[in-house]
Amino acid sequence: MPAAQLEVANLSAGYGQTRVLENVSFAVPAGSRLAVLGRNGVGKTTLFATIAGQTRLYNGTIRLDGKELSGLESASRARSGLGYVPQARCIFPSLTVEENLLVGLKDRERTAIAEAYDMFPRLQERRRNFGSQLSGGEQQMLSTARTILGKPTVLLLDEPLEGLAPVICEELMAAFSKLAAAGDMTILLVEQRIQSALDFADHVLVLERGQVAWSGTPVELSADPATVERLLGVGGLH
Amino acid sequence: DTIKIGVIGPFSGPFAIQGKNFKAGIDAYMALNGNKVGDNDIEIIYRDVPQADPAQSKALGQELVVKEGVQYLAGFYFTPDAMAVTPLLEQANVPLVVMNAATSAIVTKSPYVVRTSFTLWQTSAPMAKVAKERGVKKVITVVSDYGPGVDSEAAFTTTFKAEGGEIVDSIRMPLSTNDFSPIMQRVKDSGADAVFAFLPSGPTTLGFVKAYNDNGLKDAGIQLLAPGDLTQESDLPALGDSALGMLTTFHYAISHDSPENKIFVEAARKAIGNPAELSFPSVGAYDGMHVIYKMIEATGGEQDAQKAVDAVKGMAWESPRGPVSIDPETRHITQNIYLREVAKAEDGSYINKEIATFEKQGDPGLAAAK
Amino acid sequence: MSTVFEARHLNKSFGGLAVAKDISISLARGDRVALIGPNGAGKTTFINLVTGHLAPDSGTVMFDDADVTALSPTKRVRQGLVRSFQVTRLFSEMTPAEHVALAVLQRTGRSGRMLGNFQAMQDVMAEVQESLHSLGIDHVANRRVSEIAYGQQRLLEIALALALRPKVLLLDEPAAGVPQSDTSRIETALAALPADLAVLMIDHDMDLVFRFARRVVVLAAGAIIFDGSPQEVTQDMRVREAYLGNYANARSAA
Amino acid sequence: MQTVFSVGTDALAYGMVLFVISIGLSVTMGLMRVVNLAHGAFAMIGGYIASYAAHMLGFGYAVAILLAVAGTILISIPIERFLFRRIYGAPELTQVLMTIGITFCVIGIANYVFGPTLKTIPLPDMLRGPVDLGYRSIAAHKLFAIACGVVVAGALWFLIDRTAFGVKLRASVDNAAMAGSLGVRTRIVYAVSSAVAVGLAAFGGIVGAELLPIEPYYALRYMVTFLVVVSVGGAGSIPGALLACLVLGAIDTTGRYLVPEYGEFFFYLAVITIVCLFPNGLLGRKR
Amino acid sequence: MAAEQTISPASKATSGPNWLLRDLAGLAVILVLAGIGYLLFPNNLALLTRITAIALLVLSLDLVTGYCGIATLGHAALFGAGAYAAGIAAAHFGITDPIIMVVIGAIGGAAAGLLAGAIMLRGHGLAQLVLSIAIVYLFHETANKASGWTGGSDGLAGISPDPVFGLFGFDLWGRTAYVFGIVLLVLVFLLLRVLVRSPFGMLCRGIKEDPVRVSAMGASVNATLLRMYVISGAVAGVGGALNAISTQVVGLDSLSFTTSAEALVMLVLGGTGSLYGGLIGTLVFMWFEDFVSSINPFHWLTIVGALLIAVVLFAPSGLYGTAVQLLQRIRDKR
Ligand SMILES: Nc1ncnc2c1ncn2[C@@H]1O[C@H](COP(=O)(O)OP(=O)(O)OP(=O)(O)O)[C@@H](O)[C@H]1O
Ligand SMILES: Nc1ncnc2c1ncn2[C@@H]1O[C@H](COP(=O)(O)OP(=O)(O)OP(=O)(O)O)[C@@H](O)[C@H]1O
Ligand SMILES: [Mg+2]
Ligand SMILES: [Mg+2]
Repeated sequence: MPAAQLEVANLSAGYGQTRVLENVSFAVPAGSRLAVLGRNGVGKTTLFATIAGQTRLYNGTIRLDGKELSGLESASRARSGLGYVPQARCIFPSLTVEENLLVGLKDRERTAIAEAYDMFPRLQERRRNFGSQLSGGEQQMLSTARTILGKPTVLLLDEPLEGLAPVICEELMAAFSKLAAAGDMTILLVEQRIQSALDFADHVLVLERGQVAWSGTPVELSADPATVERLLGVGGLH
Repeated sequence: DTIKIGVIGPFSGPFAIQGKNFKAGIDAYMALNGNKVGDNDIEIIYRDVPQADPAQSKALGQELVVKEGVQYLAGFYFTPDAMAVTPLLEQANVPLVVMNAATSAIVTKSPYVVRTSFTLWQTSAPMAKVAKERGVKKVITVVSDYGPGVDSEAAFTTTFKAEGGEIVDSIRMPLSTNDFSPIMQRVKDSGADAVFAFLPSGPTTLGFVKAYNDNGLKDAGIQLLAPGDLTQESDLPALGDSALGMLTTFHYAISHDSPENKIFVEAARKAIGNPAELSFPSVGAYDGMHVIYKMIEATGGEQDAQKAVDAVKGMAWESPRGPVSIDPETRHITQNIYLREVAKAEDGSYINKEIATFEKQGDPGLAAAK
Repeated sequence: MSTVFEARHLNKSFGGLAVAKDISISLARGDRVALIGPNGAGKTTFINLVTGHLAPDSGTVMFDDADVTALSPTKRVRQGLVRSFQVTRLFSEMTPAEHVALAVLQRTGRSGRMLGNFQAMQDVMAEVQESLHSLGIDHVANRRVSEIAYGQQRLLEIALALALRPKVLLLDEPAAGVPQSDTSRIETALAALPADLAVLMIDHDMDLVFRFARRVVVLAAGAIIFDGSPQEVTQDMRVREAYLGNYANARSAA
Repeated sequence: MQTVFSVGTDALAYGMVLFVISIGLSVTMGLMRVVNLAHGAFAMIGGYIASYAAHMLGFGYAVAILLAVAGTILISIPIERFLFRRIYGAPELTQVLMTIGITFCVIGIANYVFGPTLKTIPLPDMLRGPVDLGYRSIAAHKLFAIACGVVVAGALWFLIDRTAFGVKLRASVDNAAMAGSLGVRTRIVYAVSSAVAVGLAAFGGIVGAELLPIEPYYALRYMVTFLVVVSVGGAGSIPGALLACLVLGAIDTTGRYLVPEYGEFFFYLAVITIVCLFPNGLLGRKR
Repeated sequence: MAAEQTISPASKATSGPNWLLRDLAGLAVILVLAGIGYLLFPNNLALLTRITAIALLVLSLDLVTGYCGIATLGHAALFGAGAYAAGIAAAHFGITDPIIMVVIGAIGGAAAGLLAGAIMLRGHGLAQLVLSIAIVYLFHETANKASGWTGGSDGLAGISPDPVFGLFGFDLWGRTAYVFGIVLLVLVFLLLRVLVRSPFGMLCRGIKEDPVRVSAMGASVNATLLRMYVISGAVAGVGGALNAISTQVVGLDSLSFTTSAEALVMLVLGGTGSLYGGLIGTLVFMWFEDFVSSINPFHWLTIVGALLIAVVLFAPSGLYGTAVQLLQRIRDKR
């Protein structure tokens, strides 16, 4: 097994007095695709936000390429190669589309913005609009594009398909697969549409009440309808 | 026994310098005359009302009387603050010595009020005579739009008209005016020979005088006349050369040439710390203390407001500002009003140089109100 | 069936961008319509125009045979034209119970009462319980909304709209962010709606759309390019290209 | 006609002075979204340092300005580090409480250290006295203030709208957590912006000292003026603040010329009218 | 450990009699404090009465700021309107019965609230703040100009209220005024407790968080806010009238920006959005100010400033808010 690029050990986190995650551990090898699944409110978003440095970590370690992240502010984590696309999109509403992308560039040349426009031509049409004026799907595109522009080595995607048209979803998943396959990126994905997630991932982690309840490959999960029913509340997978 | 005197004034906030002068005058008096009257120790209790706030003033006055047990109330920079306390006096059996608040009517609110400062009628009316004497025919008045400003305007206008002069225009401007250029433009356009102005002492005077110069009124020979608030000594260093030659009428100048004043100024400067901060409220406080000491003497330290006030009616003495007396009828101070010119002293500092005297002026304001 | 709602020739553009081009849609009582289309096609804008949150450049909105184009959003809601929001708009410091109670009180004309307390009003409490229960969020009824998971907030958003007992219900991506396990709750809730209620739903989850809709309207670049049955829509080449992609193939194959 | 020109000139001058003094607040309030009632306090600190440098240390005007701006920024660093940093992103009212507390402290300290008298900053000969414009004369320092206004407006607009720093600042304000996750070092961005704002406050305090003289109560006395100007313009919009200053300066000046006794009325009625017509400020972006 | 189980129920309990109990407890605390004040500081009653009057202003401010989210730096306009209404009734029309004066004050305040509210609701955010400032200055200028009625900057004197019920006169010691004030405060407080818990109060809280959401529920935002403004005006007016009755003079400061700003500071200090916060903020701020300014009348401002900073640093939700959070945390630990 190749050395883990992202390694999370004994992670506990939450909001103020509310503990949400308890003792979560897992490791992700470079270039792999991990799907994190679980029911509503189990703590998927919290897990990603904690790794990205936006939620309080009570204890545990987060290592990226062997480097401990837990003491660092989120900007330093981003500069170490962590990219985060939050569920809430978090577009900068008073910045234009182009300016939103500029923020994501980190220290890259301005011209690199073209990459984002290649990925989502829709954004180029809207480049002078303010973030607050975008449609829901356009915001989702912008959020993803913005993070990818920073060339992260580990990418956390929290429901990146929400609100996107089916065609775009397909294209986007294909694009992610390509990025991961080329070994440029390790991708962690939270997705409600279980089938899409399983098609994409090479490894699956299922959370239940803030803890890791199941872990294995997509094939194993598909083969285990009881677990799927119990942990994900979904009848069967086609 | 210890006799307590409660002093209410603006000791912090935008008018802190006036409160500081109260304290300097009081300290100076006690330094020169001791803190004992007969067997009684005198204790001063200060309470702060930073800006005109009658409710606060009344609450504090009440506290001073009821809780601290003061026998005398004194101070009061603003008229409404003094007015608010007057209803207490009778029941509390406490005299009130006004050390600054300058609206004529205060003394009528209670028989226990004595005032040792001035009124705007008192300081403004003589200026009309000066104007007349100097051959000014047409005057425009510019005053801040609040009680004292209106008083000052009325005093000047009434007197100047009685002297046969003409008021070409009367401008009242908001207290918060910062930029006086448009006002100066009006003055220019009015065709007046002179402008009579009243603004409360403080930061705005600086802008006013500068605007007067910068807009070329000085060069055009339009005289600037004002009561002395505009050239308060503590503002003079900031005004600098631009104020030179300004004419003001007032009851007191730090530079007043008399032995009493020399002693007072020396003591008061010591009390205030920074000599540049000394200005007119200190003399009101100083004489206020003189009146209170007299009252204590007369009552032998007993609490008897009527007796105390009666004792100082008609009292006359030599104040640092010159000869003064308490008018037995109005209980307001009768004093000389001086015409002064802003000049440079030998040591390079700016002073209000007295150049003429109007002797024994009472308060024309009360008469006018009747 | 009678028409309750009709949008006639709506036009709207932002600067140079036309987001509604001569849109006309009518809904009859009991209609279950899905409005789909590419991102940025103008679906949310259409709802905003209809509800009065945006003013159309031209065109009219008819509701119950009356022209409501000039009415404020509030008045339209009171008549029964209710929407949900694509991005949840909830009161983060209040609890789900309070949310629904507020809607119920508003509907029953009691929201301006200055006496009493909704918790003491039996009927309100009963309805709150019932409504939260039916969407499966009654266990968080008394938590602050800021503390509940996003998916639960989406469900609450729907509960709110339903509590207003609309005649026409406009749902903007009700299932976005709701896990697959819970979309069924939304479907159940929708299925339980009064039969004469007209519902127009926007969503990108095609499984949901096809289970729900009896009619599909497709919007692209501000104009209606298709209005017909779910069966027909998967066959329409333009729709497949602009929107459905492989989904249509998968579906036709199935 | 001449009067119109004349009043117009006064209006322009007054508006520009207002602009120079309050623009720093537009940066903190509009861009950093901190309702900074302590803006006047920093302007005042700048004024005091300049006055001290000129009177006591005998420096020239230009040097005094530089010293004062640098000195004020220096003083503001610990304030930013330990106090302001705690209120970035906090509710507005909390910011009001904190910044008013700072203002009270600064007033108290200034009163204690410098005494309650007015302080002046001696102008160089070049800026002293009137300049003849042909149809009237105007104080030279007002012309100077106008020039400063134009330069500051241009420089700020460039910094905020055209540089990467400006984008990062606006992003951090919109959503600090997200900006951080995109690699923006928000703390540094905030610290730098705050220094810029404080520096501008100090600069404005000095340049405007002829009109708004330096004294301990300065910090509160003109707070309302600053607030009004910035908000009417649309907080965070440099052209908006400029426009607001010019418009309000014009209204104030004509009001005081035509009906001085109702000057205040005129001014605040105008403010109400403008705000009702432009609820987000003259050039404010809708949020 | 399971996430769901570790979360305690929100402080807003659904069970019925709980709030009644808490209100009674709150009432008891106020009365006990008032009693202690009377017994312990019999010589400071004037100050305590003043605190009571300002507390009414702060409560009224809390209604619009804490419950509706309208930040205003001009709320003293309503307070002053009440004070002048009561004062003018007494000084010019000879209406000197204190209870009638309070009613007139409330009406005056409500009218001012209607006017101010109608203007305020035209703006949002900062612009709204500026509107409030403009309003208070307009009120101030109007009172200054109408000096025939208001006494202008000299203040409106000549207010001499009759004894309450013809029995209890307003004297030097201020006992009557104090008791009168406390009774008013308690009455208003109870009414407001009912108000903020009512459906109307809940609607206002909703508007504070998202007016668009509220209007999408079919409620009219502006009408609701305007009603609240009128109520708030009446409360502030009662405070103003109390001030006029107890000090027997009304000054321009009662409708000044400074008073407005101080009221806001007191509210935030105590904690917005709960009536207790308003009361605590007023008490602490005014008592502290009086305390330090009598110790050092010259340099007390610095200390008050330091207090405000300290509160933001150590009690960011205001004194009451932070205390509640602390209690909650302790309860959670158990
Ligand atoms: N700001 C917060 N304060 C307190 N508790 C919170 C907060 N945000 C989330 N929680 C709680 O944390 C738990 C996990 O939430 P999280 O958003 O991580 O779930 P999730 O798995 O991403 O759900 P979803 O599928 O709905 O997005 C939930 O029970 C939620 O109530
Ligand atoms: N206020 C505005 N100013 C300018 N453009 C706007 C404004 N509001 C929306 N738009 C643009 O109008 C277009 C239509 O937006 P709308 O939100 O209606 O799309 P949508 O069909 O709902 O898309 P999605 O499925 O992504 O939610 C988008 O391209 C959007 O950027
Ligand atoms: Mg989530
Ligand atoms: Mg949409």
